[in-house]
Amino acid sequence: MEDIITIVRLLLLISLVVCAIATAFSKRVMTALIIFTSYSIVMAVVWLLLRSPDLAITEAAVGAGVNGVLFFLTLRKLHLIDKDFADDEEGKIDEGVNVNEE
Amino acid sequence: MNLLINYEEVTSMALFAIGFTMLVFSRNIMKKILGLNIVDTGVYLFLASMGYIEGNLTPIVPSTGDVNALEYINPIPQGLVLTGIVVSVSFSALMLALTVRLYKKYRTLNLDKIYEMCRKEDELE
Amino acid sequence: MDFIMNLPFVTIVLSLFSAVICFAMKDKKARFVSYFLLITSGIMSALVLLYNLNSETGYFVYRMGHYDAPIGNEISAGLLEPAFLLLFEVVMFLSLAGGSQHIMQDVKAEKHKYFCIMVNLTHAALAALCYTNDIFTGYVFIEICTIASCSLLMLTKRTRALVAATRYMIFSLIGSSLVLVGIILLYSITGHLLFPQLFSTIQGLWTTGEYTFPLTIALGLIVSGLAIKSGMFPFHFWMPDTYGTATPAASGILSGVISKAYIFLLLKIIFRVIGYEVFLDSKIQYVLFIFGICGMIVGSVSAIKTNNIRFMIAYSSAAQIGYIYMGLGLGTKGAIIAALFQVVAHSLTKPMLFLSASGLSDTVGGRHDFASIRSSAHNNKIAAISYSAGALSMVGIPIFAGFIPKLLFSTSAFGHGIQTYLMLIALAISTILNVLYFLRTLINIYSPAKVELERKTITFKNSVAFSVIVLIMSAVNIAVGLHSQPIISVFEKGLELFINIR
Amino acid sequence: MKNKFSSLLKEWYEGNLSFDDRMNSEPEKVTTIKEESEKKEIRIVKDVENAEQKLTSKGYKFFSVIFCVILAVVLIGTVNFMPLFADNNTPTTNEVYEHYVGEGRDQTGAVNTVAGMILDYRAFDTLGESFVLFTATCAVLLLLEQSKNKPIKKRETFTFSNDPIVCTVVKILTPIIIVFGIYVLFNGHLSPGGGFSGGSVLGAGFILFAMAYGEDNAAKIIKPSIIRVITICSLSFYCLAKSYSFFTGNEFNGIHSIITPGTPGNIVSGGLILPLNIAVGFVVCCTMYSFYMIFKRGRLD
Repeated sequence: MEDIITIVRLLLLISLVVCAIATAFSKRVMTALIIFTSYSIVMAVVWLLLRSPDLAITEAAVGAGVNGVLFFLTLRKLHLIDKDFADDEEGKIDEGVNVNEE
Repeated sequence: MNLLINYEEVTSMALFAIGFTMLVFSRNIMKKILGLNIVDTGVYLFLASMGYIEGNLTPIVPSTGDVNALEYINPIPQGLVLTGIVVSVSFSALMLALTVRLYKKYRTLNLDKIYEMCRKEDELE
Repeated sequence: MDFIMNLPFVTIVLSLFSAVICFAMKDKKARFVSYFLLITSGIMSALVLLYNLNSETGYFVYRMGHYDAPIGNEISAGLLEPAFLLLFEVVMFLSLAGGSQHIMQDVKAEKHKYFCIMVNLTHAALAALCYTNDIFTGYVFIEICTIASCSLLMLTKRTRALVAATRYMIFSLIGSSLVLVGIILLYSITGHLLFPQLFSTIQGLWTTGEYTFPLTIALGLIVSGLAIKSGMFPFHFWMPDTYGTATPAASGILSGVISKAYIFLLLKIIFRVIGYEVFLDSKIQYVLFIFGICGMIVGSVSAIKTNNIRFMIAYSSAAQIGYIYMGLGLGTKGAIIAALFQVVAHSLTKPMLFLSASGLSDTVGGRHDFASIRSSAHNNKIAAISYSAGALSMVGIPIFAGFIPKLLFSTSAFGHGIQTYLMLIALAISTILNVLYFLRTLINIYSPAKVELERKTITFKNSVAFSVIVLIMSAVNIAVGLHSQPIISVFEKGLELFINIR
Repeated sequence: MKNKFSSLLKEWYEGNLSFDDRMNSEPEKVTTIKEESEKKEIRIVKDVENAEQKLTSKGYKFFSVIFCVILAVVLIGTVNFMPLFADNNTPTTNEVYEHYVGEGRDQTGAVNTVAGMILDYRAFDTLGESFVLFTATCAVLLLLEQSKNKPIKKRETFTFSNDPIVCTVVKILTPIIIVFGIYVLFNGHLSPGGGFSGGSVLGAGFILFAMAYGEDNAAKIIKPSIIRVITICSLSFYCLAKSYSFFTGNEFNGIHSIITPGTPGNIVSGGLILPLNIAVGFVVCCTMYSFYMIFKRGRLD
């Protein structure tokens, strides 16, 4: 039983690192976000295995829930959902939506 | 070799390194924010694994009778991490709000391009 | 008189509470609350300082909760803590009152309330950073300070300020994540979070040689994190953007108070957590020394290169912070007192320079480049006077506050082998460069105009608050320059307390 | 030579000398942009710039990988010298930990020692932490809040309420999540959870609710004025309660706290911990919900 838990823990930790590297190297914004959300869920499980249920609840609600929602809302607001990190629109300064100096 | 036993800490430090590199070297604001979150979770994983003691219980003691402290894991890192998680959310919310405003003006998420445009604006003034 | 021992905690909680109250209020009342808060907490810090000067130990610890040190949380006040908090409060009040007209112009009308909230929160964070006796509490309030100061910058109407805020935010985040990981390394090798227990454990570990490597790494991480946040040389790129685009009151607060608060926290950590001997043993001081000297030179050269008066003042900030780190890096008590005095002189002078530079550029319609600002002194005489005072103080002319730290630095430099020569040469070069670029602006603003511009004359009657505050600041500067001895003796006593009392 | 130097100096102090070469060339480009023939040139220049950018981005990647590896090696090297994982003899297993677990229940009245620690022994940190949330809310508000008179743009009013799958799942889940959040919040001193966890679960529940039923309907129930009032009241209560306990904690003030820990294990026990948990939970919940609302519509309602 102990061995199984150790193996599970190692697998979770490896998947954490893999998720982090995948977030760093993913081309699309949306992909990066989805990978990051799964990273948070894995983190919640890791915290459960570290006997910290408080952290698991908080991480599941905050890291995977609220944080992800905020990221998606931002992307949706900027109409960036299906865009790559690379192709930004070329430097046109859009005066119309400039909230600041209205 | 402590490294083979401390694999939790090794993972957390690797996460810290990856996240920190994203935070410092990525030119995209979104990736910077993701990097910030990874840094924070890496550090918290380090802290939480410091308090873990093999075979001990979650620090919720029975409501009556004597308590043997050595049967439970350390509650201090958990408390610190609990407060820390909420901070990282507020930071990422703030950075996202900044991103929205910047994108509305400059139409790009690339910080280099934004700085470049800013420099041009300064000269035109 | 024991009641005074409650005042540090009252200061912190009161400013947090007033931020909440401001959230429920209208603009005018919120502004009133901010001023009221700064004045009352200034009085409280002065009372704490007087109490400690007259008490036997000169030092007290206040429990935050019902339990003693390793179990509960505490705050402590010696001599340096209330003294620096008082300085910060005075500077904040002056720059807020002096820049009130600019705040009206630069910040959107419906967002004035948020400016007051952020000022209150910044003040709370500063008070907590000064008084804290717990390293994790320090981290939490660093975070509050970061968000609040960044918000002060974001409130400026121009979108340019948002870019500056993003840059500042990213640098601050890098800094605070380094500080966090350093704190956590310290916790995991000592098992304590409070300063006295951390200190004794670290001394024990250092003498037995256990965990030396993690300890050095943790110290390095904390020092580099706080150095990034306060703008030490290789990380000073956010400075011109940040200070140059914010509204003058905000740039005064950012440059004069917030970066200094991080430096003060660093000093506190060095003396009360790491320990003076361990710090000197760990050789990190040499890194600080080298980077401090580089910062002095590079900051001045960048200031010479730029054509914008506010960017020039901001770059000169980078140079002045180099002086402070050079003092910390030399590591002798005399040099550290010089660095402390440099903190005082700089935070009194920089807000004044920012305010008066904006007063000068108001006469030509808010332009900041040298070609247009030429001859603006004739249209705003008061701003020109205070700008001259500030510039002379930065250069280091006697009777101004900026002279004293340079004197102290050069007297403390002797007797350290190669460091003496490095320090003296750096001081000489940096002073010459300072003279170059400040004299240039002084000559520029007084010489006759070349470009035809629409000019506006600003007299005393046009801008009473601005003129009065700017004159008060010049007077304070000269007063500190003339009566430096009491301040130095307080610093000496406070430093002794920092080293000796646990 | 001398003349040249002095004229250079004069240029400099009048502020006409620029040290950045690119700065000088920039305005010319803007003026000639209309002419057809020069457009090509600009395009070529742009291509060169793009190539440079690609090179710098490759450089960035290279540097970042090297930096990452060095940082990781140094930090993992640090781990090599750290105490052992899961060992019961680490430096953190000291008298503080023993006190928190061993005496915590009798001193604070909280069975969950984490709650007792963050809300009683180290309450000052938690006070700061909830103010971090408040500061962040204010900062997001000042960045994204739009004036009330302005109508919400149509393209920003997307909802999920047309999607049957999302809607049905959320309608089933929301009450469960909210009840769970309330349970976690109110049992913070008895079971895992507490203010931060319960508050964030509650906040997530409300966000789901707003998503499924549309923000207009959600705003009718959770009014912005209510959010403001709850935030202000909770934070003020937190400040006042903690001021009381800090003030009475020092003997020289001569006042002793009248708050008793109560019977550990009861729902009403733990002195100030239950009300503080509720206050923190409300603050966290309001913050999460208002983050969502501000990001979605630019205001709290």
